[in-house]
Formats: sequence, C-alpha cells, structure tokens
Amino acid sequence: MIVAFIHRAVMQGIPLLYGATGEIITEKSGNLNLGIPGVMYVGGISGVIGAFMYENSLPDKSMANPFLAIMIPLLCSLIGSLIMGLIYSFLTTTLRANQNVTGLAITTFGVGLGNFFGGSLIKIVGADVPSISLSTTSKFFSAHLPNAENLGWFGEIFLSYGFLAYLAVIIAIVTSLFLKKTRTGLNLRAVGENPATADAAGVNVSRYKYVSTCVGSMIAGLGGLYYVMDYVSGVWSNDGFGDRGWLAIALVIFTVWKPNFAIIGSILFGGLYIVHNYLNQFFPFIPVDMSTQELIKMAPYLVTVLVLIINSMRNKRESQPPEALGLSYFREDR
Amino acid sequence: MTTTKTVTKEASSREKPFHIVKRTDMPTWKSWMIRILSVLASLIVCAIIIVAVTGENPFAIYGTMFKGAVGTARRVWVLLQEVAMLLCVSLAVTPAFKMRFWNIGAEGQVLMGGLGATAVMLLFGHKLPAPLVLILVIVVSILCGAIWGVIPAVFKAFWNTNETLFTLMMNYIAIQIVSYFTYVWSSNKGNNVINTINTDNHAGWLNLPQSVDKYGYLLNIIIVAVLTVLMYFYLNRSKQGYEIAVVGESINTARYAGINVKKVIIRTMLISGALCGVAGMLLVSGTDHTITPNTAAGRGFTAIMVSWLAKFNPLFMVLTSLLLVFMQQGAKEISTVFGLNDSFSEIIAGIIIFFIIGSEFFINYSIKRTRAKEVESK
Amino acid sequence: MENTAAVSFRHITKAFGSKVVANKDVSMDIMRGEILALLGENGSGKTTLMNMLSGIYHQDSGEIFVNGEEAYINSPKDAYALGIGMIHQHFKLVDVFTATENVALGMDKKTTGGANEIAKAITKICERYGFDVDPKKKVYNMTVSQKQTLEIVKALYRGANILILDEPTAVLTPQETDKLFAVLRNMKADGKSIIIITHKLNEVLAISDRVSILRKGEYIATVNTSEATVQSLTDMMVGQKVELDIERPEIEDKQLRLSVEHLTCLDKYGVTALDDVSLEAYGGEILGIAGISGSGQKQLLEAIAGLQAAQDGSSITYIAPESGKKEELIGKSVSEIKKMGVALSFVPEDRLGMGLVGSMGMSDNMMLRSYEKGFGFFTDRKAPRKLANKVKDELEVVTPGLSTPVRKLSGGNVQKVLVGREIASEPTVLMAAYAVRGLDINTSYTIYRLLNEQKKKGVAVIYVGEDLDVLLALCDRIAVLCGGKLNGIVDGRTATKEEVGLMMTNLKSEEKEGEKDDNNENSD
Amino acid sequence: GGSQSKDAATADQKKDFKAGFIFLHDENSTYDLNFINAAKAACEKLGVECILKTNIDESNACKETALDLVDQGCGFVFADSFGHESYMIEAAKANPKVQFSHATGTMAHTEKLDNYHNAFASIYEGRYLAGVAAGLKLNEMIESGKITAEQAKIGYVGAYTYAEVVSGYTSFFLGARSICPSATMEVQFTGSWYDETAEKEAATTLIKNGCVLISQHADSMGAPTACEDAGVPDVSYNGSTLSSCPNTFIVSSRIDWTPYFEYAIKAAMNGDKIDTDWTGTLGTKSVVLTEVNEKAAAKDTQAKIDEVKAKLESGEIHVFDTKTFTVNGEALTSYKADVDTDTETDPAKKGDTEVISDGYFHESENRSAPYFDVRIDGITLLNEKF
Ligand SMILES: Nc1ncnc2c1ncn2[C@@H]1O[C@H](COP(=O)(O)OP(=O)(O)OP(=O)(O)O)[C@@H](O)[C@H]1O
Ligand SMILES: Nc1ncnc2c1ncn2[C@@H]1O[C@H](COP(=O)(O)OP(=O)(O)OP(=O)(O)O)[C@@H](O)[C@H]1O
Ligand SMILES: [Mg+2]
Ligand SMILES: [Mg+2]
Repeated sequence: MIVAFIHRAVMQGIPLLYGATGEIITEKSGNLNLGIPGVMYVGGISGVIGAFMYENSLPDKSMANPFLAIMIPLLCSLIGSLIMGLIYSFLTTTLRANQNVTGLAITTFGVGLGNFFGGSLIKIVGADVPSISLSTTSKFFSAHLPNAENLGWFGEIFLSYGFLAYLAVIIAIVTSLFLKKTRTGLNLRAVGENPATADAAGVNVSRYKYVSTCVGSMIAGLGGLYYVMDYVSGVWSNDGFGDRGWLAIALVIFTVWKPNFAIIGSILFGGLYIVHNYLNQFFPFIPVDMSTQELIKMAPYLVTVLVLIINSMRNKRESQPPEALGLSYFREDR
Repeated sequence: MTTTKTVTKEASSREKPFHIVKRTDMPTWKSWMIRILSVLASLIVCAIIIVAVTGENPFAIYGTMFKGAVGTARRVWVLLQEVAMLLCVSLAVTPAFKMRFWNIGAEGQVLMGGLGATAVMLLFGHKLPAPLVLILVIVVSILCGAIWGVIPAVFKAFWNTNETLFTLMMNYIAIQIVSYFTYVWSSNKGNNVINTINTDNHAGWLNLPQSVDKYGYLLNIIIVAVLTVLMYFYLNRSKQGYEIAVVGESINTARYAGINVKKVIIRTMLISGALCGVAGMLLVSGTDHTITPNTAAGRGFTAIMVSWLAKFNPLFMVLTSLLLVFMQQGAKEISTVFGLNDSFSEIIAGIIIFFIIGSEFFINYSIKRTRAKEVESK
Repeated sequence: MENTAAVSFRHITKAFGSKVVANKDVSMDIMRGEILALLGENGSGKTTLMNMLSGIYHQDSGEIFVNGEEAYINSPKDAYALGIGMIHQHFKLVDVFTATENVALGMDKKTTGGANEIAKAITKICERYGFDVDPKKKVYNMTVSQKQTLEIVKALYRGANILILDEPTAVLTPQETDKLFAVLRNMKADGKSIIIITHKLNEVLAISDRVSILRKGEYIATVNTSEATVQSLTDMMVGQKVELDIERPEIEDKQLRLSVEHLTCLDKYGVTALDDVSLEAYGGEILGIAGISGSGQKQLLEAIAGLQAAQDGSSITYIAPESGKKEELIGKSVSEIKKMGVALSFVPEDRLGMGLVGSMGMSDNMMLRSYEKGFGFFTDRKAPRKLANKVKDELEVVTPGLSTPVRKLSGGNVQKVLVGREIASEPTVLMAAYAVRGLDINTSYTIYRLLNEQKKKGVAVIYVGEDLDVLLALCDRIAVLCGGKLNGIVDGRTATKEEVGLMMTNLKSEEKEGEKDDNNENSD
Repeated sequence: GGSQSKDAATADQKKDFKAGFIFLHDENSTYDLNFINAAKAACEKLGVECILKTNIDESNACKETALDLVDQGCGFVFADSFGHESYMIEAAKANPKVQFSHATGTMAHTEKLDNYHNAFASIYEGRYLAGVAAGLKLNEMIESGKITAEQAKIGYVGAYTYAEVVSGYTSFFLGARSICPSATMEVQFTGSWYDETAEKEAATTLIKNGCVLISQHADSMGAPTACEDAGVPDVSYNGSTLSSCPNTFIVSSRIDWTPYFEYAIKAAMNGDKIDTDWTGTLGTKSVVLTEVNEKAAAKDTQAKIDEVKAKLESGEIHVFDTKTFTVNGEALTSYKADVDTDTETDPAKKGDTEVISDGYFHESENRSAPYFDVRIDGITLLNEKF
C-alpha cells in the first residue's frame, strides 16, 4: 500500500511540480504571478481543445498517429499558456500594473476561460455524462515505460508514469542548473534581485521579465495538460483541477525558490493532498470518520504555513524571495 | 588584457521612436476620464469577443445583462445586497492594503466569522433569549474573523513572515474547518448540509420584520453603508488611520515618528479580520441563515480588486463593487437567456479588469515622442 | 588625438515631471585622453547628465555625440557598446551575489569565460592596482568601502574608453583613493576619457585636467584645472561670491543635556558601526559631527532617537533642562524619547524614506510629530495646517498646495518641510543630519539661522554635516568620527580644516597600537 | 402575474404557463445534466415555457432565484439539490399560489404546505439491477479463474454517509450478492458530491485494496477513469460513461425525471393537487438503466436484468428483503426509521416509523427520499467510524 501511495503521490505531485517550476522561473525575474492557477487551467483546456480537434479530424480512432496525438495538444497547451503569460507580462512589465491584482485577474480569467470552453465542448460532444473524453490521445500521454508492470515496487514507483511526468522532473533539474550554472540564469536572478543593477550592467530587464514569465507560464501550463491528459485520462470536467495552482505557488516558497527541491516537495505535497484516503490503510486501528477526514485535508496548507513560519524565523539570506519580487521596474525611478 | 575588454560594437544605429516618462501631475478629473474610457474600451472588446465566440448580438447581450441586474425591484434589491456584501469585505481588506499588508485571506476570515455566527445560532438558539443570541452572534462572529486575521499579522509583525501566502493558506484551512463543522452539525446524518437554522424562533437572525423590509436586506445594506462612512473617516481622519498610512508608506518613517509598527500591523489586521467577521455574520445571520464552505463565494478575492481599483477609497469602492456585481448578476441572466455558460462572466470581468489596471499606466506615465523637434526642423 | 572630443553634449534638456528640470540646455565636451571633473552643488544635475550618457535616462531633447558621431543611447547596453562605462553614485550591486557573479552580470560568457576565469581576472586586477576584493565574498557581507572597490574593479574589468565615476571616493580611505587615482592616470595615458564627479575640491584639483561646472541644471563653464582654485570653483558653483560667514553667538550658560557613554552599535548586517563612543552635548551649543559618510553618524543619531539598538555597556543619559532629572535613553521607545523633547531631523540618503511620508501633503506631514494630540480618536487637522502654513511662509516652501504630496516637491523644498517641522516641535535636543543637503545657498543660510536661534534658546543642537567649512563656522565643538570610532573632539573656533580632514581619515589610536581598550584620548 | 384563474382555456394556460428550474451546477455536472435534460424534454412535450437557472448555490441565492422565477410568471418552480430545500420552503410560504417542488428533500411531509412537494425515485431498484450485472461479472471472473470466490470484492465510492448513499450501496450490494453469494464490499467515502481527485484516489485505493469491480455514488468521472486506467470493470451512475471507458463500463442506472416533471407541471397547470411525496419507480419509467456494454459485461447480462426487473415490478422479490441480509449477524425484524429527520436536532427522538413489515424494509414509501441507513454485514466502511 505504501508503494501505491507513493505512486499516487507522485501523480498528484507532477502538476504541482510543473506549476512550481514555472512560478520559480517567473519569480526569479521579480514577477509574482498569482495568475498561475488560471494559467494552468488554460494550459489544460488548450491541450484539450487541441486533442479534441485532432480526434475529431480522425475518421477512425485507431488511425491516431502517436506523434501528432502528442504534439498537437502539447503545442496547443504551450500556446494557450504562452498567451496568458504575455497578457501578464504586458500588463505588469510594459504597463507596470500592480502584480497582485493582475495575477488575481489572470486567475479569474483563466479559470473562466477553461470552464467556458470546457463547458462548450461538453455541449458539442453531447455525451451522456458531461465530460470530454479524449481516451485515444490520452493513451499516448499516459503510456508507461516498458516493463513498468513487471518490476514490482521498483516499476511502480519509478517507471509507471506517462512521459510528461519525467519531463517535469527533467525541466525542474534543467531549470535548477540553468539558474545556478549559466550566465543567462545569473542575469535572470539579478533582474529579480535588483533590476536597476541588472539594467545598468546591460541586461535587458523587460526582455528577461517577458521571457521568463512566458516560459514560466508555459511550463506551468504543462501541469494543466498533464492533469487532463494523463492523471484524469483525457477527461475534462469543469473545476476538476481545483486549487492545485495555489498549492504550486505555496510550493515555491516551501522549496525556497529551488526547482530541484521542488521535485521532492511536490511529491510530499501530492502525498499530503491525498493522504486522507490512505490513513485507514496505514493506521487501521485509528478509525477516521468523515468529519475528521475534512480536517486531515488541511495537511498541505498547514504544512505550508509551518514552513513559511520556520523559514521566516530562520531569516536566512539565501532563503528569502528575490528582493524585487512584486515590484515593477521603471528605469527612471529611483 | 584585463583592463580593456574589447567592446562589442553594436550600438543602436537608430533611436527608439518614443520614450516613456513618468507623469506627476494629472488632474483627478482627467484620470477618472481615462478610467471610464478604459471601461468603455473593454466593453467594446468584450462585444467583439462575444460576437466571435458566440455569434450573439452584443447589444442583446448587454441589454439582457442590464435587465438581469436591475430589471425588477427584486433584482435591484438583490443587486444592492450583493454590492453590500462585496463592499463589506472590500472595506475589510482596505486598511490592511493601505498598510501594504496583502491580506488575501478575507475569504477565510469571512468564513470563520460566519462559522462563529452559525455556532451560536445552533448551540444557543433554543437555550437563550433571542436578543441575547443575537448579541452573542455579533460578538462571536467578529471575534472569530478577527482571530483568523490576526494570526498571520502576529507572524508578520514579529518575524516578517510572508503574509500573502500565509493568508492564502488560511483560507483553505478555514474551508476545511467549516467543512468539518457542516459535517458535525449536518441536519441529515452524514450529509454535510445544515438546513436553515432556527426557522421556528428566528433566534440569531439579523433581519427587520417583513412589514418594514419586504425583501429582507435593508438592515444589511444599512449596516454596510454605515460601515463605509465609518471606514472613510477611520482611514482619513483618525489617528489610527494616520498610523496605517504612515506604516504603509514607509516602516522607517513610522518608526521615526514613534509609531509602534508591530502594534499597528496587529491592530489593523484585527480590524480587517473583524470586519470580515461582520461580513460573515451578515451572510449567515442576515441572509443565508446557515453556512456552507462556499458561503464567502469568492468575495475575498474579488474584494481585493474592488479595493485596489478604488485606490483604497471607501467611497469609490461603492462604485467599483457595483460595477463588478452588476457584471456578475447580469451574467447570470445571459446564461439563462442565451444558454451561455456562467463562466463567461468571469471572462468578461477579467477583460474589464485588465483594461482598468492597464489604464493606470496612462495615468502615471506618458509616452513622449523622441526628437520631435528635430523631425520638424528637417 | 588630444583635441578631439570623445563625448559632446548638445542642448541637452531633461525634466522630471513638470516641476524639476534637472538639465537645461546643457552643451559641453569631454576630450579624449583627459580627466574631466564635473562639479556642482547637490541636485545640480550632474548625475542626471551622466545617466543620460550611460543609458539610464533619456534626454527630452538635445543630442549626444560620441567620437564625433551622433549616438542613440536607448539603454545601458547601447552605452556599453559605445565603450561608455559608469560607476554609479549608488551601488549597482546584487546583494546576494558574490563579487565574481556581480562582475559576470550582463557579460557574454564567450568573452569572459567561466567563473574561475573571472575570479582570476579580478585577482589580477587587484594585484596590479593594489585593491583588495575577495571574489567569493557575497556583497551583503562587504563593507561600504569594499563595495565601492568592487564597483571600481567591475568597471575596470569591463573596460571602457569613456569612464564615468559618480562620487567614487565618498567611502574610500585616502589610500584607496590614491590607488584609484593612479588607475585613472594610467587610463588617461592610454588615451581614455574619464569623467569624475566629486564634491571634494582638493581631489578635483589633484586629478582633473579640466573642470566643468553645473548650476541648477544649467551648464556654467569649463575651466582648466591649472587655472582654478578652491575659491574660484566654489564661487562658480554657487553663482555668487561665497562668504562662509556664519554667525556663531556665544552662550554663557551651557547646561549638560546629553551624555553618551561607551556607545557601541551594530548595523543591520551585524557589523560594528559605532565603536565605544563617548561624548557630551550641551544646551546652548551646536555640536558638530564630522566624518566621511558611513562612519557611524547615522547610528549615533538613531541611537539617541531610540531607533537603533545598542550593545551592552552603552549608555545615553538625558538631563532634563529645568528639573535636572537624569534619564537613561537606551531601552526607551521612540515616542517616550520624543516626549522628552529630543527631536531628530534626519536627512537620510533617501530623503523621503524616513522623516516624511512622500504620498502625503505638507499638513499631513506636519502631523507626523503631533498626530497623537487631537481630540480622542480623531486627529486634529487644524493645528498641523496652521503649522504647515507657517513653515511654508517662513521657509518659503514652493508648493502648489498644502495637500500636494511632498514627494512631488523638489529636494530642497522637501528638506525645508522636514527641518521646519522638527524645529517647530520645540525640542530640547535638536539633531540635524545633512540638513542642507540639496539646498541652495539662501535656504542653507536660513537653516543655519534657525539652528542658531535654537541654540540661543538653550537647545542642544547636534549637527552632522559634510562641508567642513560650514562645520567650522557654525559649530562650537566638532566631534570627528572615523570608521565608527570617535577620533577626537575639536573646538570649532580654533580647529583648522586640514586638522579635521586628517582626523576624518586617519584613526589616531591606530598609530598608537594596543591602546584599543583605553578610553578615547580626546582633546577637550 | 403567473397564476391564472383555474377555469381559463387549457390552450391559453399552456401558452402562458412557465416552469422554472433551479440547478446547483450546470450541464457540466452529471447530476444536474440529468435534471436539465428531463426538464427540457418535459416542457417541450407539454409545450410550456421553461426557464433554467444554473449554478445556484445552496444559499439565500436559491430563495431569491425561486422568487425571481415567480416574478417572471412561473407557476411551477423546481430545485434539484438537497441544500436548496430550506430556501424553497421559504419561497413556497411566501407564494401560496405557486407550486414548488424539490428533489431529494425530506421535509414536505412535515412542513405540511399545500404548495410544497418532495420527489424522488426508487433508484435503489435500479441499483439492485446494476448490482445484478455486477454479480454476473464477478461470477464470470470466478469461473474464468481470474479470481477466487473469496476474492469477489466490490469497491464502492460514496459521497456521504447518509441514507441516500447507504440505501444506494446496500441495494447495489444485495443485487450483486443475489447472483454471486460470496461477494463482499468495501466503501470509501469522499465527503463531496463532486471531487474528481478524491473520487479517483478513492477508486484507486479500493482497486489496490483488492477490489475487482467498482461502482460509485458521486458525480465526477474520477472513479470510472480510474477503472479504465486499471482495467477494472465499473458500474457507473447517472449516465453512460461508455465513451470515456469503452473497456470497463458495464452499465449505469439513473433516475429519469421526465415522468415526474410531466406529472407535476400538468397538475400545476390544471390546478390539481401534486403529491406531497412522489416516488418514481420502474413502473413510472423513472428508474432506468443504460444500455449494457457488451464488451465489458458478462454474457446475457441484459436478459438477466430484464428478468429480475420483471420480478421486482411484480413484487415477487423485494430489494431489502430481510432474509437476504443480516445486521451484526442477526436478521433484522424491526427497524424504526427516522422518516421525519428530527434526530439531528433532537437525538432523543430516534426513529419514528416502523418500516419493516411483510419481510422486507419498506424503502421510500413513507417519504420519497431514501431512509434506509442500516449498516448490513458484508460491507466494510473504510473511512467512517465503525
Ligand atoms: N529619477 C528621478 N526622478 C525624479 N527626479 C529626479 C530623478 N533623478 C534626479 N531628479 C531630480 O533632478 C535633479 C538633479 O538631480 P541629480 O541627481 O542629477 O543631481 P546631482 O547633481 O547628481 O546631485 P548630487 O550632488 O546630490 O549627487 C534633482 O533636483 C532631482 O530632484
Ligand atoms: N526620487 C526622487 N525624486 C525627486 N527628487 C529626488 C529623488 N531622489 C532624490 N532626489 C533629490 O535629488 C537630489 C540629489 O539626489 P541624490 O540622491 O543624488 O543626493 P544625495 O544622495 O542626497 O547627496 P550626496 O550624494 O551628495 O550625498 C536631492 O535634492 C534629492 O532630494
Ligand atoms: Mg548625490
Ligand atoms: Mg549625483
């Protein structure tokens, strides 16, 4: 059961990992994007729209081409979340709008967009049960590594995920290396810490903010895509994604802006997110009733709060947010 | 080699056609003109999107929205009630924002206030005399909201704990707590629905008699109207309001002026939370007469935009909350009449807000054409 | 080659908002292979002009020519590409980065190589010019002078044909300044052009070939350094014959008002900023505090005002004027100290960051001292308004209205509001730091007159200043701080500028090593 | 004004009559879609105008919407969610001339208002039939050697622990056990009618726990897709999930509300009395099963379902036949059900109505909403105190 739990925790964690990695890249440029929950919805629904159009263009489901079945939703998802990133960047970087308000508006907008198009597609499909089912394309997303089923616990914990799960881990590691090792990463961090300094050093602050926010959004959007195409097997239902976007933002602080920590952190959060389902398996002697279960669902939020508090009490220079986070930059300001 | 790096020669051969400079002196009327224009522009954009996405006539849609929001006396009252509730939460978050304390936990604070009211109504509704229950409802809900608001404030004051995330997480914790209690108190064993409480004796209900107030919202609206005026004076005329403004502007200045910054942070969030508690009470005791985890209905988040769009001025907040509620009530009618999904209202609201926050740029900055002089001379 | 202009400004105008014109129709040249000093009072537009050359600002009108060609400088990157480098007045360093990372910032890896190569290059520059920078050290662990050194090394590493230095020596030790000047002379010999901004006229005379002068944003003149004197430069800067002839009334009945003993304070990074300082302040006297900036002035004043925590063993005793009651200030809250009559008129680097609330108008800012009066829950709005009117009239504050946010006022006017308010609070101790920064000569004199008036009333005035001439003319005694230690207290009437200047930079106790534990050997 | 005088021409009434409907969510929820489709069908058939209000919270908004519908001239107002009930009653009290009706509610027979009614259906019969399909599938698995008889464990994802759900899983279980006697069942509750993650995780946990067949009483696609992922047969609820789960979907039961809407609207139109508690049955065609998915179901499932259905309709068998189950090892001979739901407000008043007679538990006869909340042997509840 532990093995199963870890497996499910990882599956829960992957969307969070995407969201957190995307938000870390964004925040490193000094942009606090509270629109990530909305972006992730859009990433999901754009992928769904892509997959939907592709499946409907097929005369016969069995003719699906694995390459196209993956690339079309993937591209659509990336484009959808890119547009959201662009809106955010335009408002906060070019027009220097307040980041918190812009972010919240992006979330309202994005969730609305997801549910609106989700709802419309559901009507077009007219299925008995209202959901868009993209099982054909979803199969390619959730295909496991070979031999996953034959290697016991090892296979289940390490091999039995769709490719987007591995991609999430790779992106997190690459992001981590990018921030730590490359010159561009150094410049990016400088933009978030002290844009005036970066600017004076010849770093194009606006461009960095734009690119990192958009790339961050695209990565976060993949979290939405993973959720619909892999975790729920290609079935879009409105509001299904829930509050994962906010948890992803919490995860950013939890991991003190380090994408490689986010890999473990996301699995931990994923586990906390579903642990109430498993308690009676782990501790059959402690009867958990329905009301207590509601209290246990607090776990991820409580842990975030605790980490926040501990982090602030330790007040380590390195575990602070980028210094200019949330502030817009205007060169002639001082 | 070290002192003189070869300089890459690739300077711009052309000047940017314009530069952005900061404005310092736009008259108030002009800045409001810009904001109004931006709303109009956003409505045009929304109309285009409506046509593109749905093929419906945008005028018909706006007309329906108008009718849906204020078409009948009842709808006007419901609109006012919704404005009052949103306004109340917006008032609550405003002192915190003025202090630059990003309280995005109003949702949770409202819920906790509501939970306090629910608890009193359920536990004492048939044990204590009705007026006493009502007093207890008021006290307990304000207390609950205040406590929920003050927890992150204490950590902020003493350890500078990031309040944005702290308050956000407190929302979810509050939702789970309410969820827990809807279970414990559910009317049908095992279902988490509490039916309306004290329908028999109306203990803890905060309503005027129906003969005075046909629709049942008058008291709520009056209370919030009074709170709005009070909040205006509190922020702009009181010593505490002054302290909030100073702390919000600069902690250093506040310390210099002898203001106890920790105290102000905690006190302000106490007020912010308490007002959220009032909102929770008005929702539970004055309107719903029960609680669900959805009682706050996202107002905690919308309130942030209301407050910010009104530049933290309680009187302007009446207008901004009216705008948002109008959209929301109107959108419900579109979904009924045109069969458009409800989420469409969120898209429209998002677009309008984008325009309004974008328009601030044109109030604070101006775009100057570079070298206009030269172009003329040539 | 000597005579061609590296940079030419033509009719440059730059305004901030509708009120502040920082540069007005400035035209001037910087030649190749010369060191040009740019001189002007605070706020005269020196930094602004240079920032346009380095791409931080953009002129409203006018042209800039670099090497004879019109240059379009849209961003610092453009400036860099044109071979223009700048060491900024305010550090442009990322605190959480190491020295190496700060140097690498914005540079192409292909030209710089990896971190190791950069670190090596930094060490090489340091060895060659005698600087001391630890490539691995994080900036937040550095002292101010280390940061300034890093800025210089960074500029050297990046290389430039035209190098701008905006007040690079303010926090450097004389030795470091000498090293820097040696570097600059080297670069000049290589045919590079250097612009240096500094308020220290002796430095101007020592390093520059020519001096250009700005006044209130306008270009005044350029003179050859060989033909200039301190007096001639000052006169040109101010625009009139300057006679630092400040009144210094003699007060008979001086009373001990403040006694600071063994005051030791740490700055926000835990570095000792003030080291075992003991001094006394008397009512009816102006005590001057001299020292290069960052020598602990800020901590001293803030400790007295209750804004700065002190280490164990420190003591500040306040002796009330009439009763003679003694009270320990350390451990008291700001408002308690304020109620005793200790007023702090502090002008920090960022004027609006403390002392005033930028978004509020004059009358609301007057309230900062007195908002606690008023009736019950509400503030009294009439008294501050009256006071604001009074300050406005007396100090001739230029403002559209009493409710115009003070952020929108010019620097000098902001300063007047602050000083006016502090004096109006009828203090018994008045501390004024950099009170005339950014003020024109007229207003400066008004301030001096006001300080003297307070002195005559029996107030103990503590005046922290940069300009030694003013300190010597205004103060009864001058305490000289050096690196956080008290390096002696001199009599304002007898001391010379040279004496004080020397004390500011050379710590006496270091000459006599091993006496660290003794009390200060100050001359009374 | 919507209330026409009774003796006006029927044709006129039809033209002017409006029916208003209040839904907790919109078409995107399986639960609400089922109602929406029925409302549209019934109104079209009767030729009356139909106003649908979606996404109405279980709050005062419900009352306001109901009153707004009355303002718009509706003579019949319906709400579909349990939490709507108190507000519907308030609206009904304020508008005695308009007929109000509410699904899944329990209070009509205690409120005693002329114009307020409850309705539900004997969906437990549908679930029993779905259980029969499940039992056949279990037998097939046992016969093919895939599992042993002891391993015939069913997993059930339930929303809440109250009677509506208890009645549902018990009838499903009894149906399955009537075919596969060795069947057992585990139930995991989610605490929400719609929580995709919780439902999916619950189903996955059950499967990991050794359940070989899954059914659900919750509204998202979480459980069916978990089954499709794991290749475990699934009996769903509220509609066919065939398109999403072609390999594992067996059959689904649901309530068809069209008969009720037709009945109630017609009565409202004609000024006839509407039943205080109306319970749809197999006979009224209110309880229906979707088509059986031959690919996943056992052989001859449809035939067996039809056979059992006939017996249920004729009264030859009863779902809650006390001979077929035990409680704590003993047969249940008497049970006082809490039909008037006052236990919560006053624990002293336990059950109030004897519901066992003639050898079976009389479900949904004393009121439309289910009240069978007995924990029978053979079913393990995973996350409710036991
Ligand atoms: N970013 C800015 N925004 C608004 N006003 C500015 C800005 N920068 C400079 N100013 C204004 O321009 C004027 C010139 O400032 P500048 O910094 O160029 O003076 P300076 O000669 O460098 O003074 P100092 O000797 O004190 O460094 C000042 O009055 C100042 O108020
Ligand atoms: N943001 C600003 N807006 C308007 N005026 C400003 C601003 N910042 C500074 N000033 C004003 O610009 C002038 C020069 O500012 P600057 O910061 O260069 O001087 P300083 O640091 O006070 O003096 P110094 O560098 O000689 O010690 C001052 O008059 C100051 O008040
Ligand atoms: Mg300066
Ligand atoms: Mg300057």
